Amino acid sequence: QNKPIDIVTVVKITGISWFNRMEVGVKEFAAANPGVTTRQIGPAQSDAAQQQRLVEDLVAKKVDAIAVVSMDPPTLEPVLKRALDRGIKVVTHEADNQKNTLVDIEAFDNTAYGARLNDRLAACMGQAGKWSSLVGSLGSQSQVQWADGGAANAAKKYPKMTLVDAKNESANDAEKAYAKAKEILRKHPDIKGFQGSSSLDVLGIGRAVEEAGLQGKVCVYGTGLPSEAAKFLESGAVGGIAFWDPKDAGLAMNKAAMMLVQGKKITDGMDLGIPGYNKVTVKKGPGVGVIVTGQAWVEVDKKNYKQYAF
Amino acid sequence: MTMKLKISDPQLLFLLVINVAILLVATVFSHGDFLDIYNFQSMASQLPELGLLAIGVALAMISGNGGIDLSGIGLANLAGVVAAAAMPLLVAAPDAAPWTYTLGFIAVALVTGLLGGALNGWLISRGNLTPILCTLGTQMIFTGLAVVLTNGSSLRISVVDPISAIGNESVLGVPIPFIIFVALLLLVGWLMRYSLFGIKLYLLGTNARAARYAGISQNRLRFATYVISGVLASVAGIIIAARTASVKADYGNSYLLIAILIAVMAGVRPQGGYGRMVCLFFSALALQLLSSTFNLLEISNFFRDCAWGLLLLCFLASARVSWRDFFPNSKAQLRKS
Amino acid sequence: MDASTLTRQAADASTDAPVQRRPSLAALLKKNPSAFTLLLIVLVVLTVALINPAFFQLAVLFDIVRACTTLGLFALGVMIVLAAGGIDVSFAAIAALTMYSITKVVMTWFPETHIAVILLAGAVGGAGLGVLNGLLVDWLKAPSLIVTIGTQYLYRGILLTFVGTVFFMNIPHAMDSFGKLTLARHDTANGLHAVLPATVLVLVLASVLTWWLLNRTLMGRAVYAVGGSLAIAERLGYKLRSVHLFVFGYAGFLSGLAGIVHVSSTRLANPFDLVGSELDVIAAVVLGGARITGGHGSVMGTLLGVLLVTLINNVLILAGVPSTWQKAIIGGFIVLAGAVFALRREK
Amino acid sequence: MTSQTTSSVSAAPAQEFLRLQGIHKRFAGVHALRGVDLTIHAGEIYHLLGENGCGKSTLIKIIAGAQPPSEGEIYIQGQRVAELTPLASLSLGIETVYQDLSLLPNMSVAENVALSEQLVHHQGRLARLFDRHALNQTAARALRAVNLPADADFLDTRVDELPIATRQLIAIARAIATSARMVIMDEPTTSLTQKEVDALVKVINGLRANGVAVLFVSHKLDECFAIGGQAIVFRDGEKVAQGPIQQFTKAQLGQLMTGKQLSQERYRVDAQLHKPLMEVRALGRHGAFEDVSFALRQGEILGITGLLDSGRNELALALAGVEPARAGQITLEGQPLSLRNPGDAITHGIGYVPEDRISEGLFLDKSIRDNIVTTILRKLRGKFGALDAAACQRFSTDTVRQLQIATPDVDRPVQSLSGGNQQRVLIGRWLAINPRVLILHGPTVGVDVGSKDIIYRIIQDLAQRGLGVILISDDLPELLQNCDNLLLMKRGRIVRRYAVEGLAESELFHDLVSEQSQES
Ligand SMILES: Nc1ncnc2c1ncn2[C@@H]1O[C@H](COP(=O)(O)OP(=O)(O)OP(=O)(O)O)[C@@H](O)[C@H]1O
Ligand SMILES: Nc1ncnc2c1ncn2[C@@H]1O[C@H](COP(=O)(O)OP(=O)(O)OP(=O)(O)O)[C@@H](O)[C@H]1O
Ligand SMILES: [Mg+2]
Ligand SMILES: [Mg+2]
Repeated sequence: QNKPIDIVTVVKITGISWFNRMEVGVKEFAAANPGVTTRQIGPAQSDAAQQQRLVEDLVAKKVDAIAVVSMDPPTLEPVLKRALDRGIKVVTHEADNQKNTLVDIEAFDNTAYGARLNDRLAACMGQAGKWSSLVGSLGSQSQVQWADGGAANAAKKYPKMTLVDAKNESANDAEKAYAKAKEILRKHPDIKGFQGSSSLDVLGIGRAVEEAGLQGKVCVYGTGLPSEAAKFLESGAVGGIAFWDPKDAGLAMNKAAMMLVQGKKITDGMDLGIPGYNKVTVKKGPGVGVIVTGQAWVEVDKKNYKQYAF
Repeated sequence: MTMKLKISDPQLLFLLVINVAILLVATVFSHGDFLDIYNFQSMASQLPELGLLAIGVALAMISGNGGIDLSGIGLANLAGVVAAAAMPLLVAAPDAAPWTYTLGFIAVALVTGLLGGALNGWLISRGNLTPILCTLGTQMIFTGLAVVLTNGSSLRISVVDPISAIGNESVLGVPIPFIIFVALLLLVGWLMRYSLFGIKLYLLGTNARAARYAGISQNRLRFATYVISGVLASVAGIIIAARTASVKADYGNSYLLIAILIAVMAGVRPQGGYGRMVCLFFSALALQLLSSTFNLLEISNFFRDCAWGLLLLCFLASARVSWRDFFPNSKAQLRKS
Repeated sequence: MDASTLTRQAADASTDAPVQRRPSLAALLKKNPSAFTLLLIVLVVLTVALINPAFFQLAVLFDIVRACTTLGLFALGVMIVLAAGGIDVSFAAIAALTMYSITKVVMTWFPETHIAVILLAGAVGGAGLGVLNGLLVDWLKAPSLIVTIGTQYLYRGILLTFVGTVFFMNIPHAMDSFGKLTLARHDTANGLHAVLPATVLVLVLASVLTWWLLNRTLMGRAVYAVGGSLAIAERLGYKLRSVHLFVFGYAGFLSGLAGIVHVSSTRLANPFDLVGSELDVIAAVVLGGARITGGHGSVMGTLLGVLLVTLINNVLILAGVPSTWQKAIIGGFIVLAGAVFALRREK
Repeated sequence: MTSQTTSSVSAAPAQEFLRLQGIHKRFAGVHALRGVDLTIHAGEIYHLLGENGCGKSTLIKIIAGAQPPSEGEIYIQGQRVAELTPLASLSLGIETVYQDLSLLPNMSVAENVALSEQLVHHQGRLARLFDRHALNQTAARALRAVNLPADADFLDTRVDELPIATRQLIAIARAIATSARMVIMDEPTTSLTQKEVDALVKVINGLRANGVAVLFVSHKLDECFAIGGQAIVFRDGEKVAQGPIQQFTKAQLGQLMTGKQLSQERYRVDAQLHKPLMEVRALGRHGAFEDVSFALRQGEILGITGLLDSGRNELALALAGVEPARAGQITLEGQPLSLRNPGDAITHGIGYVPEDRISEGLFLDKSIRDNIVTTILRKLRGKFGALDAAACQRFSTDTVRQLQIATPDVDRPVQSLSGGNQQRVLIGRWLAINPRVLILHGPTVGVDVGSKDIIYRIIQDLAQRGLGVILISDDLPELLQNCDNLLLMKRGRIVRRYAVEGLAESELFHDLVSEQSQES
């Protein structure tokens, strides 16, 4: 009982702004909860295999709880199963299809999020015209869900919008996103909108749009971080972005992990005491655990992005 | 004679020293936590994927003429994806026929690896393509086809007992993937040392022209080399599929360079003609030990890259400093890349 | 003995052996490996234009030339290393380390630095790391592939462990405006701007400089001599260390420049960028006629190889290839190009 | 070109140019030079004579700065040189034609010949402009001096596109391209024809007249006698004799070099030719050789000779299956053969010992054993298809004993052997297949007298055992000493057939260099 609870958060890739922000939450959690030690680790390359190896080593080390932001949920199943078998508590994030987890924290419903981005795009485009979408990689489950959610939304609600050359891979590289956006602009000079998925997509698309002098004529919406997208929000090349605060997600994951270690349960409608997770919905997941969904998404545009300093 | 050679092999000596050193450091700094049986099992089951790919790279390098196989991980994933996509069509109810499913899965994956390797081999031996260019292209083709088959996302496989056992169970405490790896390593080691194939491959890598004059058929050997490499890749693919219960087009995209790193650190000569499987084993083991040690000691993963780089350079430096006088020829041999 | 017969015989010998002295197409291609690359480029252009006539517009040309810049700078460096009989896979790590460190330093302490100084700093920093490669290759007497795999891990590890991992959206003003500087501007019929950025000039200047170094200086000749045979060059009095330091230093120099150009044109400094593109660059250089075994390679061929690879990467959407198929198609094309190239080597 | 200033020296009493004192060279385990003292005077010709492996090339590499001596002092023009680098050596006017030619295959003829001049002129500093005009001029001059064409086309040709003889001349051209004070030639004549050798002799005499010292290495003693000058004889890394070469007889030199008596006798005695073995009818490959027909009997040694580019190399390659013939027929004991690759030839018991043992024959860093058993791996298979290690060991040890290869054990890399021993390893490899026909292509190129003797005895013994031997060579005494019959090739055709018994070397030589081109 004297031994502190040891919670390790494993992220997709270490060092980038997004997960640095998450680390703020992870550290804050330890500071706020004596008797809990937390830390965050992640692979040096964005490769599901490297993440799998990290988790493997943690299982060997037998920490109390592992909180994972899965690069690719299915690839982690067996190792998480071993973790559970060894009595390690497992919490996941961005993995509503993960079976071997006790609690999966979702900031929101992915399809709804994609649809919501698409609604904003449609409003900007005047609900008509050609649009296209980008994803960081076709292998990224949530990003593909957002793009598909957007496509389904447009197909249902906006008959005058046509999706062209959908789901171009940007390889999580702003330069590639830029090149793809350019090429799409050449092929469809009359394109009206882009929906980005990786947080780097809007940066690349924004630059392409800006360079072509199309600010205000072509609408760009997507996931992004305020600090990163600021330049393009200011210039009008990017109309708006959406995100959820990784810090809060980090807090939520660690909170859930602590509760699991302490033998507590998360119930429907519960308040985790974290913004966006004040009234969570809990439903049964595909496996042994539950999916806890918050309402943590944040939408910003030129006017209000400054409120978020990350 | 064999014993004398073994001890005097500078690469092997260096690798053994490194492995022992890492083990000692890890044990001391982790206050003994490192010496946990589960930890060793965990490392032993992580090693095979990379190890098998590194064998493929090593074989291609040994064959000479700028041989290298960059397509290993691409083919491994493709083999898994093809098997995962094909098996549901062949076996309707995997749970009812777990063994049929598993054996079918393995067979389809192996055949895919065989065909992929044969494509490489054919292009390089008959088509005369530069290996680095050819396997870079086929690596993209393999990964690309896997993307086409899966739309890029990962595909779960039916987790029937036998297949899950391949990835996750142990026999007498030794993880099955490790057993497979060691068995294949021994097999390849045996092939290289005692079989006609291996001996001819070394000769071919040493001097292709002389090999031709001596009636050694380069085309057939090169073809066989890449086929073996392809099959080994598909075994890696099976292990990956079994260990992750899924298949994915771009799993292990960071393995490409690491596999080459393992091979060169094992002393495989990039210009052909030399390379030992024992060294390959210890080279892979050293990287795994280092990596797990760093995770255990909570050292940044970026620093691990630094350490790998330094380790490789130290390896080269050690060969330069202390053994130079005893191996006057190694200088000339090591030179050109 | 009569010397005239000997002359004739020797002359016979010299003309007989390379049988293809006739001015045939085959002979032309044999003498000029880059002609193959050009042929492939023309084929791609024609094919894509056939599928989508929209391909033929100035704007597309601008885009492609622009996309060539960083790749081209890397490729020139790799080519010169290949010509000297080595291989370098650390150039992208060098570029990443220099561009990120310099951006960080400039942002933190000297935000008003002139772009010329920044470019210079990039060049010097890159050259320094390259020279370290050269020293290691020279001192360790090991294949440069192995050495540069080591330094690649080392440089990238240093960057991400000690320098930083978070990318800068706000880059120094000078770099930002350098990235926006345009050489030519073209407005398409439907009101889109297409610009040819000034960063392209860096590639042009680097190409001219590389060509001049290779063809007009003793060092250039020494590079090919060492690439032809290291042992022979050494015994003919070429200083291997100078050549090693030069080729790796020069490759580093170009990488450093490429890093700064990359930051300027993407207008953000991401330490995770660039690394991972090594093999594509090597593929481009080999498609440009350089050989992995050393001693061959030209500036013109390399630029054509870069153009070819960029072209393939940038026309798939125009050609209507669905995104899931793009990787496989690019791979197929590399194999195809490799096969065409292999035909050249056969008699 | 040789300079004007030095030419005046030749009239005066010869000046000392180079002096070596107590030079030792040790490689790991080999003491290659043991205290060599040597003085080289300007305007004098020296012949460095000795068996394979006695240290000739090592000495040359030390003078050229390519390798440092382990011990000893070097004086050039009376000045002690502490560290002689290749560049320093070149700057002092020492030019070398290396045994391996040391040409850069990927560079043009002009660059190979004349780039060194600019390098030396700038003292090796590479940050200098390169002068293509001067390069071409210097190269053209030097090429003309060795009777090679000097047109722009030839200057631009890449060296690896040229035949070996032309390359050897280019290497010589490089050595005389600049105003050298001393020219070293390490076996410069191995692939030259008699005519080219004669031209070279003129060049050497020209050099001497200009006060240049020439150090000449050759295993062909006749050449040395023709050139004249000082003979320096080495044995096992030591200088054992020096003096005007005319004062020695061939036999004396041979004895000095080997320490034993050598015969000049014909090796071929008591030939017993049996039934027909191989028949070649109208064999041809366009552009290489045409309409070649001959028959070989069991126990026969058939020589084939001709100048370079006479098609004898291509014929040899066709018989070995390396570059198959396109027309005609080969029958072995009445069975028609199709030889599409060397494997086919091996299957039918045709062995081929290639000309260039380093690049075409040996696997230098592999063991002697691996080099010997290469062709019979299949036969040495034991359990599970693995190689039977014990059998390999036994077989290769037997071969080493039979062929008197000087090595303590068969595990050593073959590169640790000297030239003559390496050649025997190669012959051993081909004897392993129990050949019915053995083709030997230049089996004694670059091999010293002692090794030659052993190799000739082996050849005789093979014929005695009923093999058909084809000996392709341009060493006329070798052919005359060993063969029963001889074919002379020119321009891809057989122009004359000889029965060797009683054939005079002068007659053969006359036919070889005459313009006659139809079989008579
Ligand atoms: N590169 C090398 N590395 C190590 N040892 C070598 C090397 N070259 C030669 N040796 C050793 O030096 C010994 C001396 O060889 P040497 O050249 O004197 O033989 P040799 O009797 O003169 O041969 P031959 O009769 O053919 O002229 C060899 O037996 C070999 O063991
Ligand atoms: N780099 C080396 N390492 C070890 N031994 C060497 C080396 N180079 C030469 N030797 C050995 O030194 C001795 C002298 O060799 P060297 O090449 O000088 O002989 P050589 O007289 O030129 O013979 P040849 O007539 O065959 O050219 C031989 O035993 C040779 O094997
Ligand atoms: Mg001897
Ligand atoms: Mg010699």
